[in-house]
Amino acid sequence: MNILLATSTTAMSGEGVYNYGLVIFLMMTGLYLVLAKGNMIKSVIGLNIFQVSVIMFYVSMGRVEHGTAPILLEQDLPHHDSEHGHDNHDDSEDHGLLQTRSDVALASTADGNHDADGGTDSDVHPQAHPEDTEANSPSLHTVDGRTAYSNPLPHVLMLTAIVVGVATTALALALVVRIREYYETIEEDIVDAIENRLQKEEAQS
Amino acid sequence: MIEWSQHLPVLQVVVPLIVAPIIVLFRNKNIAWFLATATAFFSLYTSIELLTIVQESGPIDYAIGNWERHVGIVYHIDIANAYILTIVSAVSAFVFPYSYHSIQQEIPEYKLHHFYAALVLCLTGLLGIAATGDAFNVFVFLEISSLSTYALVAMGDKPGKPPRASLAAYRYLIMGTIGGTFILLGIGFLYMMTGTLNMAELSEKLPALSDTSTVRAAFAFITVGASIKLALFPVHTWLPNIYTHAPNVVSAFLSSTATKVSYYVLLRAMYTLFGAALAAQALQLKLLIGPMALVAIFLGSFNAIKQTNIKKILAFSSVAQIGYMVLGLSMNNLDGLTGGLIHLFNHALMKGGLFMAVGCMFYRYQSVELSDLKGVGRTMPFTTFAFVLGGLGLIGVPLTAGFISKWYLVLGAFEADVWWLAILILIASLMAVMYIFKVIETAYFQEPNTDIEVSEAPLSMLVPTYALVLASVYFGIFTEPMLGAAREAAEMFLSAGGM
Amino acid sequence: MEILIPLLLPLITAALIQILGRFASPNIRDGVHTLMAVVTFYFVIQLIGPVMDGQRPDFFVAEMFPGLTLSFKVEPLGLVFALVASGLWIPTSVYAFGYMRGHHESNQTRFFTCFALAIGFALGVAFSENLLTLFCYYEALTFSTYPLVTHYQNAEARRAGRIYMGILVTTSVCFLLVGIASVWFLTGTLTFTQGGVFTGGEYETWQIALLLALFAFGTAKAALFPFHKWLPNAMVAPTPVSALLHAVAVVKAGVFTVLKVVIYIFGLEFLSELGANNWLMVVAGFTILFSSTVALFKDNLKARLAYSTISQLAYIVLGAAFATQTAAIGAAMHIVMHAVGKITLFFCAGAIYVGAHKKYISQMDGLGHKMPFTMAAFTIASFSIIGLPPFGGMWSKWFLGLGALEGGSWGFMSIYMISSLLSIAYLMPIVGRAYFRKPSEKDADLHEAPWMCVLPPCLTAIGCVLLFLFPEGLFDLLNLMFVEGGQ
Amino acid sequence: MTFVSTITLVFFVLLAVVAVAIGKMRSLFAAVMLSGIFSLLSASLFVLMDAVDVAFTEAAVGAGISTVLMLMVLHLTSDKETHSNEVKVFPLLIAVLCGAVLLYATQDMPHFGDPNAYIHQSATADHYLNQSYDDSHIPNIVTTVLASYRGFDTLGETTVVLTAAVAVMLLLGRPKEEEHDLSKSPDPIIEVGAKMLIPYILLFALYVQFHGDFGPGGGFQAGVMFAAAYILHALSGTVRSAQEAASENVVEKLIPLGVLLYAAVGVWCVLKGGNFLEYNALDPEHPAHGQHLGILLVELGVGITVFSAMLMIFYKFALRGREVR
Repeated sequence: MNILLATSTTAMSGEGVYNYGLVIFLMMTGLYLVLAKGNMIKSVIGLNIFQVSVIMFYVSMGRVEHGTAPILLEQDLPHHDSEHGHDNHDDSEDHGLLQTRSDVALASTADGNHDADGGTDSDVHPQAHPEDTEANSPSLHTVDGRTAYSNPLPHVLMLTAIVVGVATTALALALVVRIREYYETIEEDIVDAIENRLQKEEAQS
Repeated sequence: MIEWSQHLPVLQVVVPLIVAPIIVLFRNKNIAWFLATATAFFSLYTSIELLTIVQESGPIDYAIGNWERHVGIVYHIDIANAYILTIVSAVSAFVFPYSYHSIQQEIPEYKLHHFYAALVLCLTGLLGIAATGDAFNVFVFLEISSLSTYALVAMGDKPGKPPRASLAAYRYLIMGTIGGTFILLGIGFLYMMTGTLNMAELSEKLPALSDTSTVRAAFAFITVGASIKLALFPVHTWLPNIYTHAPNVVSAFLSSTATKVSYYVLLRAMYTLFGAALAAQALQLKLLIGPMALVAIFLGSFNAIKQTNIKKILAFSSVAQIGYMVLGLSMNNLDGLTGGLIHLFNHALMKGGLFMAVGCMFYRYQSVELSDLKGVGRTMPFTTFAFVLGGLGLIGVPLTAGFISKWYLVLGAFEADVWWLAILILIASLMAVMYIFKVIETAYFQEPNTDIEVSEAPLSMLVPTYALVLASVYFGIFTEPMLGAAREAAEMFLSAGGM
Repeated sequence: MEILIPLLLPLITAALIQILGRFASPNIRDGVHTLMAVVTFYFVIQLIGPVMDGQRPDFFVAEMFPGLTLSFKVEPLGLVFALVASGLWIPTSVYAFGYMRGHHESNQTRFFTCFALAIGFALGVAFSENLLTLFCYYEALTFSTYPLVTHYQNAEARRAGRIYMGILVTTSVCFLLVGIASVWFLTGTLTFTQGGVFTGGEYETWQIALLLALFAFGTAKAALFPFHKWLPNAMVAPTPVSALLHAVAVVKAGVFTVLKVVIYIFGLEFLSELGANNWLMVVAGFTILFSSTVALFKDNLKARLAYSTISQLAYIVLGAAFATQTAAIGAAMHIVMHAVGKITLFFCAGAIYVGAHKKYISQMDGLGHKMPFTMAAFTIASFSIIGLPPFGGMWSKWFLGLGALEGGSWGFMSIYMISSLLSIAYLMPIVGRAYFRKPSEKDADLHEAPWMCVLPPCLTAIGCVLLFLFPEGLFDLLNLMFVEGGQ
Repeated sequence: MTFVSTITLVFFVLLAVVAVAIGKMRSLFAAVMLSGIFSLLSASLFVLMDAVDVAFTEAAVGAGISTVLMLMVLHLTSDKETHSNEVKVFPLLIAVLCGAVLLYATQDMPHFGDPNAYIHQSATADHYLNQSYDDSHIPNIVTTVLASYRGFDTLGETTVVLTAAVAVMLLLGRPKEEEHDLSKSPDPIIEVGAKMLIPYILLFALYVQFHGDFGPGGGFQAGVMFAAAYILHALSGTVRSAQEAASENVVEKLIPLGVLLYAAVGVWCVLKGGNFLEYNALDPEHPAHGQHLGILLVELGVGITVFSAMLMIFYKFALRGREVR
């Protein structure tokens, strides 16, 4: 598989897109289960799988290699040193596409500083304190001595998506219950057959 | 002290959002009805106010939480949003008062307040989609409106009869969720490539990324997702059953609001997000959906002619009318797009009025089968006349709103240099003559069933019906307010992509 | 403003009829109807003075599209049509009461309401300032007459209604509207302009010919072959409808539209220079001969009159097709002459039906003795239609003939002549039967229809004579067609 | 390939296997159970990908609530799928087409975990990572983004929950006298076991509700856990017994109250002269305190609505019973 081969690119540019490939497989499975239109419960499960794989896709995109959950660690709170993410753009120099984006990031960070703490030390070297890093297994969560947090936004979005998912599931199941109460089946094709028969009868009468 | 008018954009959405839980809290059908109606009128007031402000002094930005646009969610109201908001709230302002008698007959009393809560939630969702300037926020409100729609539709089940409304709702839920998830996926792709969810920022950043496969795929997913919600051929299959089996109020409400908002989403995607970025692909796509729209028009009209259930006739007619709207979009010129946009409004008035008239018939006959409605023109002259007026609009008779849309679509076809398209559009409106006259002939040319005594529908139903139907005539003559907005919106989409 | 009164009065009448129909006796309802007809006619007459003085009263209602308005303007041709429609409304309203009551028709209120509406819309067509307004009223006229055609609400009426709507709406939507949109697209204006709107542009002959075809066939109310079938079918309607609408208002709205478009949209000179009008002459000529011939073989009196109407309408279209001033004046005059003549014939046909319950010509032996007034009126009107002096029909045929020589050829002149002969052939036998054959035994106790059915045809028959004697006013008015009117 | 990504891969393979198995499974009970497992596996995967909040929620909702609901529906109907498992061409075609587009989309995607990806470099991410603590003094960035930056989304999300509850009440609601309790007479062992668990769940839920500022959790997760405690109570006893603890009337009132609390905070901000949901306005002297207060309140609102809505949905399913036709 091509996608898997992409893994061999440099560590800094991530681990390829292989897990998107896997997400895609899950999505396809889910979509097939929904559309195959067999048993209604299975369709709902398929819908769930489909939605969860989209959630997985979002979460994947939010991940940063060697990163940690987006909950600020003690050493990153302002009373230690607040500005860690600043020279992110240094890393991106080998990545032509991103140049503009980093600049934007830099500019807006600078703006942000003025608003917030006024003269916070934006030039302080973002070195993590040794004792903290030890505690938080540096090999996993730090890049160039700074804590790498995964992006919180996809997580937030997906919290919403999960809620939407369970709401949809509940509704779908409620409808299934109503359908079952009359047709006494939850197989789509049997329901269709009953419907055809009923409609023929109605047309005759 | 507080400048409320400054908060209008968010009030537009938040007021119904607050009213819905209050309705649940009160658990009283009359209070529920009153609150819902009052909300609808407040929405109408807000949207008209917004429309005037936007027309006079340009787009309004409202930062919720007062965060910058890349941090928080920003409401961006421009002429297109305001226009759609006006359509949605105007229709609700007519449908909600109408619902009082109509729905009491159709669903048990202890569910009424929940019904109104769901109705107001649906309104909230639709308004939210139309007002927001944040891509993900669209998805959230899309789901609010969708979920409430599923429940509202399922309320059309008749006790002891097959739960066809539930079945239709279930199938719509499956399709709608796939559509919604596609949109979510598309938004995800866009976010992945740009790092932002703000539509204005997206439209600034996307042009530079237009040749990436991810952005193109995002375009595809959002278009397909919006098309499912819009019920564009060939993903229209859910619509006829939904409109047929839903309670009459719900059919009237959905047919004139939900598809309009989906159309707006499609427009935003095609013009604002991808307009400049993917001009070429967008053009190709427009070429692709053009034929689909045509097929929708003819297939919908043809199926409408075949039906014997008035609601189904109207439902298939909706498929066709959606085709007109999309056809206008696919022409990609000012007249065509204006035609598509103004048809949103006109169709909302006409189809809303028609479904309400049918609701009046149902109120007395307990059926919408043509065979049961013989001679309804004599037993319910006012209702039937309202139907005729609305039907004339659907056909596109001059001096009704429908004519305005057709006129622009025909001009759009000329402008796009496809004169035969103009002819096809007009031939299709003849098919509308056929299905409308099918109803008219049954209503007037067949002897009423003498064994049931039937009188006119109550005034509380007739007045809103006539208000909508007459509005469709009024706006066929004094077109300026809405046509001006539609034209401005079309110009905006075509020039700057809209942000 | 003065233009608005006659436009609104019929609509107000319709509303009054609805109200009175519910809350007052039929006598009051019908009395008000006639009164309103008279008042409307009065206000239309009031417009003659200003127009003769070179004024062109106008009124603006609304701007439907940017640069495209719903507005009205009185000009000579429209005024003539309006005079015909509103003038003949008076006798027809009287006649209709007699007829409808004589038949104990149901739904009279609806009938009269739609009737008044139709007149109002016909006036709208007459006074339209631009093609868009005209189209709106043209369609409104179609829809308001549908309930009249299908008045009996039986299977036959439904069938006729389908054909009526089918042909009129299809053509107007598929051809007329496309034509109008094309004109707008090509020239950016739809206003009726002296000399046409195409001046200054470069157009191919075939383009203009095609456009003319869209208009000529699009106005199926003009009943040009092959879109004439609706007219005979519409005869299932009660006779007053046939009389006023399908001999006067509706069909004349059709030919009026063709005439107006030829004169004020294409422009006579523009058309004749390009030669884009030639094909229309052929089609109109063919329609004349064809329908006259068909009329010969119709035994049903109303059907025969219907086919006669088709051929007479084609006279007018042919006159327009010549694209000369003389022919145009002739065509406009024929609108008046034929209207007065044909309405008389229909009145008589209806009176015969009411009085004698006869529909077929073969049953009408000796009717002239039993129904002397009716048949006298019928005879006079027949002569007028044929074009004999001293009746009005002569003048219009005269001008049409001159126009044919001017703009067409001897060939088309001869079509007029042959057709006149044919009209003798299909009208005179009726007169002949009525006077020169003995009534059958069964008809011994036949007598005239009620006075309300007999008086109107007599009046209109007198009108035929008066129009022969005093044509100058009409002629003067029509001459102003080609004069730029100032305020 | 790092250790983490290897494990990730393994999880993905497991997920794929489970997904396919669900498709193949004839027994619906097994399929539902597998779908619960699918959710649990994905929750673990989310943890691996540093999305702890998402993982928490997915575990509670996907593996918990959804599964319970599905089991209840299964209880009402047969648990065998009757139709055959033959592959259907058209759905397959659509799925493959969709997959193809998705694969195409991956071509230009930033790589998985790439810290230079657009989203990590954007001004948005930058603000969230570097400014959020200054804005609200809350270390859990997810909480700040959820409740403040994108608070309006969350208001919408809460409304979605309200909508679902209203919808289910509409769909399955019945007059009191026609409701049938689905549950059987309780098994004493389960009953006792479950009852012992409930206090701890409640306690933990409380912790999650108010600890969302510092660790994973928040109103949503807490709400689900509260509901789970009651649902456990109902499952181990009878629904009626659970209703004694949380009566339907009260629960129905709580659903809108949560949303209203949330919206009221927004309106309060307006009254204080700010924009809608601008918590800074709550305490103009110390904007961060205002933020903190606002976030606390809206999280509470979310918690209330989610708890009561989930419980109500459960009640409605449970009381629908088998209808005698």
